[in-house]
Amino acid sequence: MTVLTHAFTPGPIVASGPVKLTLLEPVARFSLRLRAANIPTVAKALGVDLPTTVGERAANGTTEAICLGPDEWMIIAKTDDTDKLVSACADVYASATHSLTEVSAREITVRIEGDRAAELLTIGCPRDIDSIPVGGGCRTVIDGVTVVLWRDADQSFRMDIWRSFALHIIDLLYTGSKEFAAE
Amino acid sequence: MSSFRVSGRGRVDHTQPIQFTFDGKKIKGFKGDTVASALLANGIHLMGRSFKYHRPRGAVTAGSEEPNALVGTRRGPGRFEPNTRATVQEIWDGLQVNSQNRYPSLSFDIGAINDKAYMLFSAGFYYKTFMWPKSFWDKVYEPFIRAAAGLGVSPTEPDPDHYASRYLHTDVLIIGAGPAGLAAALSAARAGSRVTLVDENPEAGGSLLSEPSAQIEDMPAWDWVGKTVAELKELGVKLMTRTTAIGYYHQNMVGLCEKLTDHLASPDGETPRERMWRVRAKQVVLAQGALEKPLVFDGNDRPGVMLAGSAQTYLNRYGVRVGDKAVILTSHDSAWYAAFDLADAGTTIAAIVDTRAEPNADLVAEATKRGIRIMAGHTVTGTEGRLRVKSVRVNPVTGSSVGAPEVIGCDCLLMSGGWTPSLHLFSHTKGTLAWDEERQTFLPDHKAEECEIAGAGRGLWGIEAVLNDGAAMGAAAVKSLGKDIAPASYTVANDRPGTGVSHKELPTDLDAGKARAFVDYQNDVTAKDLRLAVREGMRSIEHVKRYTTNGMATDQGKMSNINGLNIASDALGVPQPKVGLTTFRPPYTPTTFGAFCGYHKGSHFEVTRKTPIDSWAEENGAAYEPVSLWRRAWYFPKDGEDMHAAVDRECRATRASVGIFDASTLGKIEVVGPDAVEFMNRMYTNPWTKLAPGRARYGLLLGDDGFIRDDGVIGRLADDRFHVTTTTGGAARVLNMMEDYLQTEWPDLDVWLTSTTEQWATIALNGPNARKVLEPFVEGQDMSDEAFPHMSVSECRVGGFPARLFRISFTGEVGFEVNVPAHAGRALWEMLYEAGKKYDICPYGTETMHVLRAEKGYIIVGQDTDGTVTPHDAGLSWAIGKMKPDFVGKRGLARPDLVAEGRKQLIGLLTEDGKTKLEEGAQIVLDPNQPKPMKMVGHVTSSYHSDAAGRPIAMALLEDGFNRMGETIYIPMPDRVIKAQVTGTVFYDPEGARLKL
Amino acid sequence: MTHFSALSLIKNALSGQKNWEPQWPDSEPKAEYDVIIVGAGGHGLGAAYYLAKEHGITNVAVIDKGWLGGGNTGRNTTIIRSNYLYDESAKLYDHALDLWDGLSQELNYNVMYSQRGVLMLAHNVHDVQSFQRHVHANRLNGVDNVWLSKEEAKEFCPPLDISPNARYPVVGAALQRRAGTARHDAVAWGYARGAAARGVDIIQNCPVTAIRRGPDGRVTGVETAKGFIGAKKVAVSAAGHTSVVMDTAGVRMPLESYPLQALVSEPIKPIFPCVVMSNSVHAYISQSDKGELVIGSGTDQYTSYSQRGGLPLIEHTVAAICEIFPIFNRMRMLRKWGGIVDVTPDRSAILGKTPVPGLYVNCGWGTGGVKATPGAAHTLAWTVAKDDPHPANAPFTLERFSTGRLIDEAAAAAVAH
Amino acid sequence: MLLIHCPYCNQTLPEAEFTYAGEAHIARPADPSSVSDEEWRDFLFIRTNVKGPHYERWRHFHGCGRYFNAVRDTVSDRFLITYKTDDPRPELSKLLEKSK
Ligand SMILES: Cc1cc2nc3c(=O)[nH]c(=O)nc-3n(C[C@H](O)[C@H](O)[C@H](O)COP(=O)(O)OP(=O)(O)OC[C@H]3O[C@@H](n4cnc5c(N)ncnc54)[C@H](O)[C@@H]3O)c2cc1C
Ligand SMILES: NC(=O)c1ccc[n+]([C@@H]2O[C@H](COP(=O)([O-])OP(=O)(O)OC[C@H]3O[C@@H](n4cnc5c(N)ncnc54)[C@H](O)[C@@H]3O)[C@@H](O)[C@H]2O)c1
Ligand SMILES: Cc1cc2nc3c(=O)[nH]c(=O)nc-3n(C[C@H](O)[C@H](O)[C@H](O)COP(=O)(O)O)c2cc1C
Ligand SMILES: [Zn+2]
Repeated sequence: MTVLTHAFTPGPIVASGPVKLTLLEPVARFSLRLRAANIPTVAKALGVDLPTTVGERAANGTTEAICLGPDEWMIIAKTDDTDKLVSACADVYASATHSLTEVSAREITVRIEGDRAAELLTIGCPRDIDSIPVGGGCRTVIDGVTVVLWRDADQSFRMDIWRSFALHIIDLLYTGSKEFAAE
Repeated sequence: MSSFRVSGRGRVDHTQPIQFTFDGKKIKGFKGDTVASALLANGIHLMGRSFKYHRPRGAVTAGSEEPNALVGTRRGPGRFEPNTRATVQEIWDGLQVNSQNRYPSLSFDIGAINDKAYMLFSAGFYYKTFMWPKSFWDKVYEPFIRAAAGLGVSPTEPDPDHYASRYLHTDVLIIGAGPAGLAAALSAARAGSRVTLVDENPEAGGSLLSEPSAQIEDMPAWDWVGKTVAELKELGVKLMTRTTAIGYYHQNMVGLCEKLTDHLASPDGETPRERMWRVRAKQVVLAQGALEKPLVFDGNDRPGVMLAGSAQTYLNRYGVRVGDKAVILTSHDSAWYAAFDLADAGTTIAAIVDTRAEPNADLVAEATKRGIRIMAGHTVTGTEGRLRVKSVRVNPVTGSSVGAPEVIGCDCLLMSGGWTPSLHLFSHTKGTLAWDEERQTFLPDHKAEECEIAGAGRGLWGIEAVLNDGAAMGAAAVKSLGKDIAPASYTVANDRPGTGVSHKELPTDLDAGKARAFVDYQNDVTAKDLRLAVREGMRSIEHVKRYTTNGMATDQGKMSNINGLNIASDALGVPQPKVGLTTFRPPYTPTTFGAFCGYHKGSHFEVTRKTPIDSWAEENGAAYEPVSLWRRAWYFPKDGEDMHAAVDRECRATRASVGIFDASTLGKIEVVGPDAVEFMNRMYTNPWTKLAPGRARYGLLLGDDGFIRDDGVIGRLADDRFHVTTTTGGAARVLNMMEDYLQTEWPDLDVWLTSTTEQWATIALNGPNARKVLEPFVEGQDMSDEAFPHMSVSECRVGGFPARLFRISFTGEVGFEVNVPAHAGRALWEMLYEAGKKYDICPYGTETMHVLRAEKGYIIVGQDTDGTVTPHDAGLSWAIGKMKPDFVGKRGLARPDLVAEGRKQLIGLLTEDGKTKLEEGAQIVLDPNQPKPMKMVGHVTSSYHSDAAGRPIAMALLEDGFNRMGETIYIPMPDRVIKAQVTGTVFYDPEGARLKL
Repeated sequence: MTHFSALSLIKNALSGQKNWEPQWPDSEPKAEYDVIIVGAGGHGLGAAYYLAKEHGITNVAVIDKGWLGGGNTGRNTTIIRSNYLYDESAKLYDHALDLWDGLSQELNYNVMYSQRGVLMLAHNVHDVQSFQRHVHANRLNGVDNVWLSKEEAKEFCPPLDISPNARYPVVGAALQRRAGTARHDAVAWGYARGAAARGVDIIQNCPVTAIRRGPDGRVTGVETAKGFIGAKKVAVSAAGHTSVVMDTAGVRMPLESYPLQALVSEPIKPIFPCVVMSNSVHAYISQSDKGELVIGSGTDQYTSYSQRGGLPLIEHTVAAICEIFPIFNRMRMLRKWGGIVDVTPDRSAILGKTPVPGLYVNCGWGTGGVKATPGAAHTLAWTVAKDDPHPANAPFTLERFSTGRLIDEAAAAAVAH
Repeated sequence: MLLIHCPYCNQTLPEAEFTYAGEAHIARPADPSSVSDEEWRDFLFIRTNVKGPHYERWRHFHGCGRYFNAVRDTVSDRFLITYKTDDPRPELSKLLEKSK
């Protein structure tokens, strides 16, 4: 068991060894859904590109978008930008219908980095991690739990986990990192 | 050191002595020994007892295919396992080994009495007997049979070890690191592929480890292995030893079990005992090698009777001579080499008995050179010796006639019936086999997966042939991945290729009916048993297997399948390929449960979901109940209260003033888009068009069969935005169902669904003082009854947090449900709790929630309904939008049985004495005096003591219940009959006056 | 047929077991039969046995595409019980249980019916409600089933972990003492032997490729690998393959076929005295007479006829077993296999007449039809002989899927096996 | 564990990310109220349950969330094709041709 609790205080979980685990600060997070025709309008309103290939990402400053499905994106931004984004989208709603739903509090994000970060994911994730390009990501499954995985560098990932599943998954990663350290 | 250890020989480390115990006796071996090799080094052959007859048995093999030498192994408390193969278990200082299936001792076993009655205990005898008298089966016969069966004893303590698992993606997975696998790995790795090479042994080399005299590329075989392993590592090949490929699944998914600590004297505690790998390979190369076949003759199971190739392995790999004086019995060239190696190491070879009239002339010359007596065209018809073979009976055979025997003294008999390619994994894939008449064995035929088979696994004998085949197959594997490499070509000196013939049971001059010629050693299946099975009509090899249990032991037929087939085929008069083999199934070798469990043990068996407020509940002494994957606060006992007392108090406090409840687990779905209302109209039974933004409504969800699936309160936040709630357990199911209809039936609707269950923490406040507690925290919403009446929803701020505030009630009291972002849940809860103290605010759990709602007759889907209940049955006809052209379930509801009279309907029940609380699940009858089977007319779905009603209350589903108001019905219990009256389901405040307080 | 008795056993032992006769002959098809049964599983063979024995109809063939008993009859976890909720089910399964009770003697073949008791574990309030509902309903139906506290459950099954800290703590259990296990193969063999002795032809390795109907719509016989075989009546009892066979008669079925897996451990000395089932944790376990732990898994998510099944499910099943019985963690799996089970929408069987005159069907037993074997066989024989349902199988019609009169045990309890 | 190609993600991924969703091309009647009990039964319950190439639905549950269609051989469990929900039903003979 880790030292982590359901309070999810940001900070390091495993600070040294072949893989480091860190709980990240909360961000603003939105699930965005819309049809292809409206992509340009909404992208403009958000100020970030909306890539159309599942797994691709785009960023503009602190605002990031990842395409999770043919009509679905996860938008991430600074918490302070929440209202701005909501109203920007509301402004174009009439001409470009869509669904923007805030899910900032739904997920917990953990960073996984270090020499064997990619390998650590294999303790629960059946996807070929090598197939996720740096700068890309995907929604996938780890130990039966849906997560969104962002590959920021060869050996650096962010993993978004629904709150009530987060401790279970982070515990698993923690167990794995101990195992790696013992090797 | 005993005389059986050949100093300087083998791959064991002669400088590292190790001591372990066998049945309490101290045994010495070296690092690198297995239990079996160490015992043999000490002259001990007797290692176990067989299953049925308790016959004394020794190791017949030197590998994972061992059927006889099964032992219990122990490493301190909790770390015991039965049925470990002594031929595989590596020794370490302090290892405790015990023999099995014997009492009181291995050398003197009372159970061996069974052996004397073997005439009775023929195949399938138990189907024919133990039937009289009938009552004896359970009490006498079965316990007797059971006690006699089984091998080792079960562990009795929880396992302190932990286990792990990983996924692995690789271009080429090579199974078996013998010459074929090593050569294949070289080809594939040199071509630049991601290669994984696994072997169940502690080191790579396979059969080469038993062939040190071979010269590969002018190098001693062991040097070549060393050099190759180094090059593979250099090339980035993942080489995994002590790793067994246990199963070959769909689309090149292979399960591997890696053993990490069982060979260590003191594991570090962090390292898992075993790790399960789930490998997905683009290509698989099966280089599993071949297994040597025993010969089938009377007495072929005596300790000291062993496979020749295994004796060779004991000598060359472990530096152990398995005896001082050996007789070789073979139908294949390979055993001759074993004889030569042993002879050269100092064992007397009393004779080489070859069943073939004219063995290979070169071999004969070699043997003659060593002065070995050659008995070609002979057979063995029996062995003698109580706990160890001491002589064999050898007879000449001409045609079908067996000549007079000669008895030859010996202390071991080394046999070879030829080799069978290991095609277990190949067969897991449903790849087909073809019979090879020349080799008298099955070879791989049609492939069902992307794989290649290399080496002895496809019937190639001889190191050179195998190496070249491995290299070619490795190249073939990468070729289909778009990589080209010319396979290396190898030359081998001192190679030992060979040929042989295949047999059913060997001929004998004795009464064949009395011969005890074993085919399946562990399960004590003899050739005679197989023939009996055929005689009794078991014409399919599968029947023969099941009737005799041949091949069902822990070696899964590795020793017995082909011999069994040969005999059955002979008995049936049908050639082998027409008879066929039984099905190979995973795992390749028996595999620890722990390895399958991996991390899923204890609290990690399955996730426990907790709400953002759960920690407060824990700090405040909540008792919990599991609800789907969640744990929920059940009740909050105070100073020694039992559940009943706590719940009564919580109910009272809520109705009297205010209660606070964590409803965060409720499923929440955001339905957004221009067609949101149309979608809601189609999904839920209720009409939604007229529901104004800011208002909420109870929604009922059916399946298209017309039965209730879920319910919840749904708020309309804007024209095109709904906040849907579902039951806790239904959340995922409902969203899935909605997506299904949306994506496949109504893709034209402009509406999207997002799960927000975990976005929001939900706090319910209920009771006459609920508003007073809440109001001071609310910004942006007038909380007056007029501005915010019952069934309202508002987006506002509560306690400084953005909130979705509902005014709804699941208790009959004035009620609010505050949704705030999950991370704010606990903070707001504490604020409200603090503020509520002056109103004696009471936290309550799910049990009180259940009581309060039952007092009002509100249903719980899944408790008061069960998947066979319609809205009408549940008294919810009012929730159906009758004017709607369609909704999910509308057509289903119109089916004849769903509109029939007299269906079970949800009603209330009050026990006549006003004191007895009914049991949930209790059955209702109209006539308690009828005989069984009684006509049951319903059952109690919910039952509680109601503080508000001052008596127990219950709800029930009752046939024609709505027409039975006021009637008395009966609930027969084991000890009495309870009378109750049928009532409506609302037990408290029927006018709903309290909602307006 | 040699009657099995102590005497015949000793006599044969003394003569080197050389004089036993085949338990059933391997028959070649005749041109026509009064009744053809498609599928030589326990159900089909049993139906033939009862047709011959109780209805005097002996011009019967049982035809199987493989070896008799090689379908689900040969690959199940052998759990036998009758503590079902609904009257309809309780009646049918209890009818079966009554027949199980004397089956060894009836067949003169030891089917090793072992009344070791089946313990069904409750892990939460919902389980308790549901099991109590069963216990009460069973009692009033005259079916034995009692409620045990967790301590009583532990006493009945000592390897059970009842610690409150378990992920799924045991809170109590329902016990049917009369329930238990049987030697699955022996059931098929015993019925085959009994049927053959009464004149029934057992035709193996002979796939039925089509059911033939005359101009009036009535069945006329079956096409097989060995040619056309005429029949006045045909009963399809082909378990996982029912849809395929029925389709050839133009009858479409409310069935889906899934792989269901099971496994055994290495054999050990007696440690596990009963059968334990846990529906919340998804695990079923008993110990066989030979000593293996026999463990049942679930169905894979997709339909399949491959008799294989995947690894993840097995991993979950084994983890579930070790969760409830942590002492088994170091035991080893010896073999795992799959069968194909046909599942109906309400998880109850279909047993009776079909829209085609002369065609009968027995299917949809899904993951739990072994326990019904004698009952299903007995009532199927009755239905075929009289062209009318037996009272015990009357509710198990095909029509119920149009009327909505389902017998939904699953919806009521989510109980398998 | 199967490997499944998601036509929306255009990737071949492990079965663990997918959920099976029953037979494909069983359209819900446009006006359910007008169909007979038998037709409604067919829609709800009757399945072809073929032994061989089977038209079926899957959902990329832990991925893009889309339902899609597939043809899979229920004997070998091999997929012949997967395709988007609104793609036409592929002709079997062509698929079998291609897989050879
Ligand atoms: C792993 C597993 C565990 C189980 N556990 C239990 C349990 O614990 N308790 C329980 O009660 N039930 C259990 N079951 C279910 C039970 O095994 C079956 O319901 C029961 O065996 C069905 O018997 P049957 O005679 O109808 O079918 P089967 O024994 O399957 O017989 C059907 C026969 O039809 C033949 N056939 C099919 N098509 C054709 C054709 N075209 N032509 C000719 N012949 C054909 C088949 O070859 C087969 O032999 C389990 C099933 C499995 C797979
Ligand atoms: N003299 C003869 O007549 C004769 C007969 C047969 C074989 N042979 C010799 O045997 C050798 C065959 O070479 P090869 O490379 O084909 O086989 P091999 O026996 O040398 O190597 C196979 C390796 O695979 C391992 N293995 C098998 N199944 C496994 C599994 N499921 N998981 C992990 N490991 C597994 C085995 O333990 C072994 O180490 C050749 O040297 C050949 O000459 C000789
Ligand atoms: C109750 C039961 C007990 C079994 N015990 C054993 C066993 O001890 N050894 C064994 O190898 N197989 C055992 N099996 C499995 C069979 O060998 C076989 O796998 C199963 O009947 C399915 O057939 P198949 O694998 O040939 O397809 C058992 C099967 C059942 C149903
Ligand atoms: Zn996808």
